[in-house]
Amino acid sequence: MTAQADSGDSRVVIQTADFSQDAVYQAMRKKLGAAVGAVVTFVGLVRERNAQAGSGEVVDTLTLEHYPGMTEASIARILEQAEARWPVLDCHVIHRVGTMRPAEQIVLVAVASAHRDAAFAAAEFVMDYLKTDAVFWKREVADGSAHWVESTDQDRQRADTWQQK
Amino acid sequence: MTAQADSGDSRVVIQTADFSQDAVYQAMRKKLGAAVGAVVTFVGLVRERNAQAGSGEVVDTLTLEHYPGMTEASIARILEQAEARWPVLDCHVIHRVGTMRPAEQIVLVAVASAHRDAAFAAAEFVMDYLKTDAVFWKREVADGSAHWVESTDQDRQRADTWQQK
Amino acid sequence: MSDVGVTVKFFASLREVVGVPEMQISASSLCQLKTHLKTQLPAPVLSELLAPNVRVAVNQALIEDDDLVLADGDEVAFLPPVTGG
Amino acid sequence: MSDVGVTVKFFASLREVVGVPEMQISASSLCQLKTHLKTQLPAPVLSELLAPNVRVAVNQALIEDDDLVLADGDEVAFLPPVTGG
Repeated sequence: MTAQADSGDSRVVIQTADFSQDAVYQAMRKKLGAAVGAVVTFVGLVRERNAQAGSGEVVDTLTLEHYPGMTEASIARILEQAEARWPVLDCHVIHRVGTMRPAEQIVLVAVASAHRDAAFAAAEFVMDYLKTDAVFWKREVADGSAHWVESTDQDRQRADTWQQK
Repeated sequence: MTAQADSGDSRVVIQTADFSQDAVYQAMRKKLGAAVGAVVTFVGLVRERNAQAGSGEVVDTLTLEHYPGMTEASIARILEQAEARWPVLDCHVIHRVGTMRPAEQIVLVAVASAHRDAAFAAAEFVMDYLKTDAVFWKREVADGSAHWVESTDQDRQRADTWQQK
Repeated sequence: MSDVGVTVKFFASLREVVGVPEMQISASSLCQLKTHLKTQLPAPVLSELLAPNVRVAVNQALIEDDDLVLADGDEVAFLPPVTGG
Repeated sequence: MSDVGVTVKFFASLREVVGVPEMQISASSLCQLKTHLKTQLPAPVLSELLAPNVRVAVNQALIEDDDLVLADGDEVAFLPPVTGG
């Protein structure tokens, strides 16, 4: 399943397939031309040793599940908040679902702006809220036993910090 | 001229040629495998309307000059400071010199870490200090007249802020 | 019995404990729907389904009001704590 | 006259005002080198070259001490304010 967001926001893509961060970066450059001064891309990948797994445990798979429609809308809202706060020229999120193994790409956040400060801040803001507000669930299998991964207290603190800045 | 850093730090490359941010990203992934959880890349590009140019002025060219050896060492020092401060798995800077036109890429900063907070912070730290401490000079030609671009008060404030965090 | 038929969806850990991804239920309000589930599901499942950290969405919008009136064809979802990225 | 020959480099805006990227000068200290430049360059050029925001590097290391002794073959560079990124 590879579908454009049901939210109607073409900047949000949920797909099972792997993605090319460079394709998104190059498309942004092409679209924005000489208006863009800074592009930040963030890629999150599956680590073999997840902090939430027990010490010494090795992650076999990470499976992401979503709620088609509601998930895209939850991400679109995060992008809208970032755009309301910083002068963003363009932003994109590609988020994979399905089963992934260590070293595979999970998520891409790409933000273009005239200036570096806005691009960095908006990209980090989006990532922080993806952790706490985006409608996904993660099932990790480590050393053969499965558990559901939840956002951490630290994740919630990082997201909350943006409300105080 | 495309040369590895004379500082002996292979993570710092100064070149006249354009670069592929994806090549650096993929090389990091290949090197780090399942240890890496987060990669941030930043690309700075030549804007047609530089904030330092007069309003309405259009940038024709931006020419970067460096001091071979000293420039690479100045960037290597910035990377070492970032590594001393955050758990960085790998980091790279490619900085172009010579004459560039609007929409061209100037600089790449790429940082890999286990976690997103370190990757974001280190990449932004490196960019902020490239503005103030890296040994480059920039000559901008806008509407046919040339001037030397200097780092701004805001650049210095942003760099100073890291000393207070 | 109500004539209002709604689809109830269970995600992630809740799908595992309930045992099915969705079911069809007749209920004209969220409150009535929960009452209905209480007659159908065993206590350990209910305690997970109605835990404080489980949120309910009606037609993909989060709803806090148990008195919400449901319409025929509505989609009600039980969402355990989310995390992306 | 000293026997110590050093290469003096001028970068960016300083290269433009001096008119050449580098010159060979005999001087056994930074202070002597600056004195020597004062006899060779016109006042407007000197005021830019010796401005407070111009830094001096000897063999690519920034130097604040004017009394620094120079060795034969040393490279002295005049650096206007830098900016990268």
